[in-house]
Amino acid sequence: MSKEDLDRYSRQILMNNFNKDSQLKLLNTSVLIIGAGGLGSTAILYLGSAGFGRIGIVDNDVVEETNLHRQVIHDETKIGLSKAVSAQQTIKKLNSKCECYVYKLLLTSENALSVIKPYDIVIDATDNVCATYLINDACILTNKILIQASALRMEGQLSVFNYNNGPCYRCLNPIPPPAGTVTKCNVSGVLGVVPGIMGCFQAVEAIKIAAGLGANYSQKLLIYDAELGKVRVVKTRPKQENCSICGKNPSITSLIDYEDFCNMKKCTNPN
Amino acid sequence: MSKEDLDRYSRQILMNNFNKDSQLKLLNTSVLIIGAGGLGSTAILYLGSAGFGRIGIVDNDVVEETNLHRQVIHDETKIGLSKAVSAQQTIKKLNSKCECYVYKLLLTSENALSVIKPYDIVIDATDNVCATYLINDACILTNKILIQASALRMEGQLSVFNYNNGPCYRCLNPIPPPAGTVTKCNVSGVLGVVPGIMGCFQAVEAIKIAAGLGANYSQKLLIYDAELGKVRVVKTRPKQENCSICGKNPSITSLIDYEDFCNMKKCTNPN
Amino acid sequence: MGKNITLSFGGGMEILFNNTKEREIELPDSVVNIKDLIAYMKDELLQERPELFVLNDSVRPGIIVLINNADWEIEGGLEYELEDDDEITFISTLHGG
Amino acid sequence: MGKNITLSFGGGMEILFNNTKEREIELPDSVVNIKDLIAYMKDELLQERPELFVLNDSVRPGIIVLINNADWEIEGGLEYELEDDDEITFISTLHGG
Ligand SMILES: [Zn+2]
Ligand SMILES: [Zn+2]
Repeated sequence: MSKEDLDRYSRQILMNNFNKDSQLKLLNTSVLIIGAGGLGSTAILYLGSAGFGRIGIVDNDVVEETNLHRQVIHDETKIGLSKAVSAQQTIKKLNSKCECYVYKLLLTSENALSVIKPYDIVIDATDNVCATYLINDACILTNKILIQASALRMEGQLSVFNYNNGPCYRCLNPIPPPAGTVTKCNVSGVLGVVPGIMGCFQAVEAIKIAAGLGANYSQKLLIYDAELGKVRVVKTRPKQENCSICGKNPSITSLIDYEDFCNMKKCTNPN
Repeated sequence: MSKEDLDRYSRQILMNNFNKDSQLKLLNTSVLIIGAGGLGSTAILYLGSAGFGRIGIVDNDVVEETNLHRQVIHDETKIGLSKAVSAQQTIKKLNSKCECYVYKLLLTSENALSVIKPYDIVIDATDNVCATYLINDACILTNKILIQASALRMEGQLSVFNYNNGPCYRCLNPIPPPAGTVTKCNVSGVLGVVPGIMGCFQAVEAIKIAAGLGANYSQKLLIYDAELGKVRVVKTRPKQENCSICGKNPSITSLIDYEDFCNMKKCTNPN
Repeated sequence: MGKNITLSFGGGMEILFNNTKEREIELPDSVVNIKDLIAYMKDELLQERPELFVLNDSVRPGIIVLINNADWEIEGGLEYELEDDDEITFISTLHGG
Repeated sequence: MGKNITLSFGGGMEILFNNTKEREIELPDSVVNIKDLIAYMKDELLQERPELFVLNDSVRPGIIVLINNADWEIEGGLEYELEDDDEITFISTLHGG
């Protein structure tokens, strides 16, 4: 490692369970963050600054004013600009040594595998159920570790999937929720800093996994409620033998039509 | 509230327990953040974007490269610049409607009361024990709510003091730790995103307090351990009648010499 | 005497149940397992729109059920027999970011 | 037979105790209350530098002691009598940001 890197990451390397080798592992690990919105904002800031060698950012949206109460990687000068490009600009200034690639596209069944393939770890920072199933299935098919989180109102949830023979999102949620039961930030609202916290927790998982310190929330679910000030970590079921994507005889062997599967006429973009 | 504000904060106002009145309360509340370092970075980002009418930032340090693995409100172009000014520049771009004042100074027994007085809520985002006792005492003498947090290695702690007749930092910690037992980030190291999470939690407390939703962690202590993935919320003792600053017959009635009190020859700046 | 359990809600499920995130209830003797509990909650506690809570004698997809802070699947699912002081949690999966 | 309790450490205290954040121990009969426990830990479990743990028969200032996840002061402090399965936690206050 260069002296410059040793300096820049010195506060991290000083930790008794994190040394030069751990930092080298980060420098040799790549992370793809899907969604540069509320969750993505802090996830990207901390992954870009922690010393990952390469990060990728996927987002097809542009920055809007209503995003700015929570999407703090952007700012007023970026309104109208691609969120992925805006986030990339912030990272280039924060850590010019981090290779940062952008994908200004909507992740679909057609492009997901090729976008995900070059990365070691995937972070689902999207805001809709179709995207979550799509990303889960694409991570299983390409054998990538997936750190999934979501936030709404004053609550957040997080889990790590496809890690060390642990479960995937479908193992826990084989059937999608009925379309009428799902609400989003533009309907139910969200306290800006709650996705901020969940994005930070996603970054912790990525760093620990890359450094070889182990994931905290594989086969576990973190549930945060800012209204009650409560944080629960609960044990979930293990990998399911009959899972339709990661089980012994998977019925899904290539990506499917996720809007159809989720009974949604149209899924919105990840943001 | 202006139509522009209604738009900007719409995703927040949509929540069922947070309405226009809550947002107005935020716009009429001021917060002082002491320290624009690891904790301050996210606390300032989310307080600046959430719609507080006025925020103040206290820091006497300049941005260094070794800060950038965790102090994500700054960037490489800010190296050498005052941290307070750097943070102010970021907030001005993120939310030009937030009045943001800077105090490029080291908080001392001489200036603390006058700096703190014009604010409603104080956030201790400093990195040393002297500053924490100084800020605690100054908040009691000026009757301000204090949101205190700290982070080291992979752990963080947070509590709210002087809220609704709850305890202060001295109620819980009447005697400072022996000087030789205290280590700091530049000795023990810190995983960058851990202060990020704690700063986010500080922002949640400030928003909930300002909106009238109640603090989560008054007479409670949040303890986060990223190594174990464990978050505990523990009940602490109530306000102590014999507390030397907030008790019935306080022996401390004006700010004292905190370096002397903490047996430190010299305290470093808050960062 | 019936068993006393704590019900806890999150992710929006609380809106269906009197907007309370936690409540203690005393169960009638007829409620033995989780399946009975779901039917009892639907008939006696639910305020509105049962389709947001139940589907075919179970909870609808998209609801996380926890028995004493563990996934109900590892505790026996619908057949789990309730005990005094159990905490049963119903949390909707969130989709937002 | 002695009581079994869980000791848990944080904030750097674990470094003094074998670098383990959690361990179960069986107590000798002579250890009745927290005061006894601290003395026992100092004599039998501490690896080095007792001044980082104890001061005058108690823990040094700057250590948070929790009895089953509550501040020891509200549970009786040094006089609290240990029970089987208790979790006693020693966490150093942190100063960093
Ligand atoms: Zn699976
Ligand atoms: Zn006090």
